[in-house]
Amino acid sequence: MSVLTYGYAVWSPIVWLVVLVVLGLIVLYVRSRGQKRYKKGTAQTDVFISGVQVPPAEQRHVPAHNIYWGFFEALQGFYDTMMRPHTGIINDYILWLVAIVTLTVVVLVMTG
Amino acid sequence: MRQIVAWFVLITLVAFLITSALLLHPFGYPPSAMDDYMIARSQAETASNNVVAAVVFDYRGLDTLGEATVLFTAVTGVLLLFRSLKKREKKT
Amino acid sequence: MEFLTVHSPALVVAVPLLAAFITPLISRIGNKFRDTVNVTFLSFAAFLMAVLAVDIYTSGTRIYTFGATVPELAIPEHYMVPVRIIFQVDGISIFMGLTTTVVALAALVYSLQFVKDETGQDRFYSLFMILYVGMVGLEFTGDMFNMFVFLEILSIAGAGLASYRVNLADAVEGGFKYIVISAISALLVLFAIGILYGEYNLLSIAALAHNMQFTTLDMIALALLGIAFVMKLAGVPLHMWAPDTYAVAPAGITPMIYTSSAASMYALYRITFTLYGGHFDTTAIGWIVIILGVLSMFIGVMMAIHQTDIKRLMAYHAISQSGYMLLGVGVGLAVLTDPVALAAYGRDAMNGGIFHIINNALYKGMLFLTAEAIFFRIGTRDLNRMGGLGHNMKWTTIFFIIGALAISGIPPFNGFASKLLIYESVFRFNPLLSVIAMFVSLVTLASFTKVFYSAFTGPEMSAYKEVREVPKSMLIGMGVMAAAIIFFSIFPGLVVNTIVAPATNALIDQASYINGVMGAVP
Amino acid sequence: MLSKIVRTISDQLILFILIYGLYIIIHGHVTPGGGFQGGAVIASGVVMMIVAFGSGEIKKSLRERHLSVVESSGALIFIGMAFAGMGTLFFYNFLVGTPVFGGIPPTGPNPGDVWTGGVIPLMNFGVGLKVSAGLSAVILAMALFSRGEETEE
Amino acid sequence: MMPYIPYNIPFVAVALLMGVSLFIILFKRNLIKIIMGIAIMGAAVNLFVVALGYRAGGVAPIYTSTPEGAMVLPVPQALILTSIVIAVSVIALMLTMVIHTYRHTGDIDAKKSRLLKG
Repeated sequence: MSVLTYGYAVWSPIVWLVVLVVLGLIVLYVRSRGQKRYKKGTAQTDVFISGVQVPPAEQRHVPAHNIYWGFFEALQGFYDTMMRPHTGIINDYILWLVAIVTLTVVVLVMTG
Repeated sequence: MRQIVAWFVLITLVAFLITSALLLHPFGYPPSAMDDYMIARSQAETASNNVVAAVVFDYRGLDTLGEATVLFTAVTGVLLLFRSLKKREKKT
Repeated sequence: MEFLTVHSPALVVAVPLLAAFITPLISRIGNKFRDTVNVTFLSFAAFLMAVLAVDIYTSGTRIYTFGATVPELAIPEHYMVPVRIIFQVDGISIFMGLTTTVVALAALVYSLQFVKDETGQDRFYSLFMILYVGMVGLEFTGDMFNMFVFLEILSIAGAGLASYRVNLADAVEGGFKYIVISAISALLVLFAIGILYGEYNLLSIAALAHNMQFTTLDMIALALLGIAFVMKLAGVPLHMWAPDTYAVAPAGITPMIYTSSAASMYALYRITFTLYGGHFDTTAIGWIVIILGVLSMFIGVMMAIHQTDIKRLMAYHAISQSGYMLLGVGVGLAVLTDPVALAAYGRDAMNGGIFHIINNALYKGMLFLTAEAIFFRIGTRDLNRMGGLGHNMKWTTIFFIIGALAISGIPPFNGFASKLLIYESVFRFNPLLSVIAMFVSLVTLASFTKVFYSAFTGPEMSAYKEVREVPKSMLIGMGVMAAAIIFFSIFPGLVVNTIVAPATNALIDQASYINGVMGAVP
Repeated sequence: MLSKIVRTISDQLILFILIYGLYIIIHGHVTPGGGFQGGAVIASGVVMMIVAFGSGEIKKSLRERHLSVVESSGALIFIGMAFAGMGTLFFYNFLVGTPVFGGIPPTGPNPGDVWTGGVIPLMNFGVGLKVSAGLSAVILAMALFSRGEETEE
Repeated sequence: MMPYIPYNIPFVAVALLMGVSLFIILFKRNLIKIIMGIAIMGAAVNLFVVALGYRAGGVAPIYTSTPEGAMVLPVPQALILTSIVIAVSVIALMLTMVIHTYRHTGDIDAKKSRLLKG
């Protein structure tokens, strides 16, 4: 009942959850065998950027437009071409609608 | 650029619409499988001399209910958009 | 009970309409009374929907002829064509109806406290009920012109609600764009209906499909109908209105407007499968739908990851998720006339696409609700000015995590189940499409990681120190959807076999839909 | 607020406009017309009054709140007629043959009789109430808003 | 009996009206003009539907003291009655939103009064 069977395979979330739990237990076990000399609140846990003055926590939060900066830099041309149709003018929306309608009419009348 | 595309699309679509207009049944001689029933039976079934009224309120009554709902919706929407926002302004 | 079972198709539409009509009358009595009445009426409509669903899954398609003497009497005695308006409720219709009802209940409960301090509440609730009526009617009707009327109803109600916050300029602009594109696409639909009427002098979908000749006129009508509905469901490149409207609509309305796009998608499937199915080679239409779906997936998600307005980002994700549904069902449409391929993978692809509709309505609706919860508390949709909200809005954070994992197709959530069906079956059809779908899922996860990081994680911002958790009814509204998502995640097999497979069969099996009405005719 | 002549004439004319609209509504099932058309005629009369007297004057006697209440009542009459048919089916014309508007006209051309039509005259009445109130409310709200006043909650 | 009208002139007129309305909607940036274009398009569609129902030499489908003879089809008239009221409602709501847009941005140009893009 929980198993989703289709043409060529089977998907069972219960099995997945069981495997997940087992893996979690293994990870916990490995972690418990870890280094014991680690202590919170000491210099061990401070941020260290090669001696540079570390800003307070609030400035360390990266704002959204800086996330994936390299991705957007690499795809600059793509996004320039993407932004050109997104003018936000209602006439352009209607132009797209009419253009696609015309295209579909041509295609269907030719093929059908 | 936009102008050229728009003109091209416009002319093509209108051309296809005119084609469809020419392909339709000759004006004045429509097929009438469904309407003949209403013209013939409306007086007996709905007791109404006005066949259009019979269609509007009996045969296709749900359309009229939807139409009344559309009008109700539009009036409600207009009054909603013209409402006074005093309560909110006092709040903030 | 018998009475309710017989009349449930009509009552599901009529009861919320009654609530919408009496709301202006009872608003004098008090807000609490009005809220109670509205919730009661919608719950009663949901109960009727459940009754109807049970009846349909046990005893097949239901036909309700308005104004006749017997519900099944679609065609008058001694006559050959239907003359009255018909509600023809089969598997896909009731599937969409259940989706709509779940979303509407959650959204209404959520809205109770969201609009508590606003003016114009009674009109808000009237329009809410009318929006629900429009969706359900569009999904149940078996009559072309009636479909147009309900399309207009949901468009006007949605536009009026989208610009509910008239004190914000962008809200008015979003509503205006929505109603303009709705009006124009509805007029195109009416033009196509006129062409069909002039050709066959019929309006019932089943009768039209029975007499369909596939002439050039029919092709023109099909293009007008199909693309108008694609506009309404915001498929690229006709998607530009969606971010504008979804982003400005108040909470509880954005999921409803999104579900109305899903209803338009149902209308598109009804047109392509039932009205134009049968002996006609649907490969061209199928490929058009597939191309639209792939474009919607890719461009939608690439635009989404670029946004910094949280609701615009989610709106672009809504577009890209619609692409999955179009892709899955488009594959089924392309192989509709090839029984071998249909049995091999077409049916599974359609199962995936249709299963994705309800999954997406649930988790996308919940994500919209969480975004509105943030807006409700901190008064901005700009991700750049958010941060550290997880400290104070724990439940909202949990709901957001569930929704984000589900929409990115992370096992074991329901998004993964439907996407798995789509991947594997589409791979058999054309591997490239499947690869694109997986890439889109990856970018979806990336963009929701961005939202989660910039909104919820990080240190507690000094500006948002006193931000509290949202009120209880909003939490309940989100919790309903979260519970549904978890249920769907744990029991995908049950859901697919119970409600999705009948929907797929209803779409594929055109003959039974026609015989439901034209059965008596030789 | 237009000149005294206009106000006097429209004051006299509104009566005939209302009567004409009512006539169209009540004879909707016998002659051309019906609820929507008659309601539009009545609303046009209200528009004439607004133009002649100014929305401020009209506001004293006619409030959007009351208009929307009237509109809801009209819609309720309409949908109530539809519900009343549920003894058989939704929207069933259950009054045909009964003493109330139940007379069945002879088939073919005939002089016509108001006392026919079943539920159609009642639905016409409800729709006429609804349309007249609704359109008047829209016009009044627009006129008031363009004068800088907002409709009361 | 009326003579046969060649080339379906009314339907061609409908197509041309659609072209006019689409021209207005595509090329005019003024929001009010866009609404006018939508109104013209609605009129075109209504004309189309009602012209579909015309029967040559037919009389109005009302039996009250009407002459004998064929009647025009009643259903298209009912349909356009519905669609006219729908058009009125849509236009009322659109005009309301344009009024609010003007209040907010001081402009009714689709390009200058635009806030949402990208």
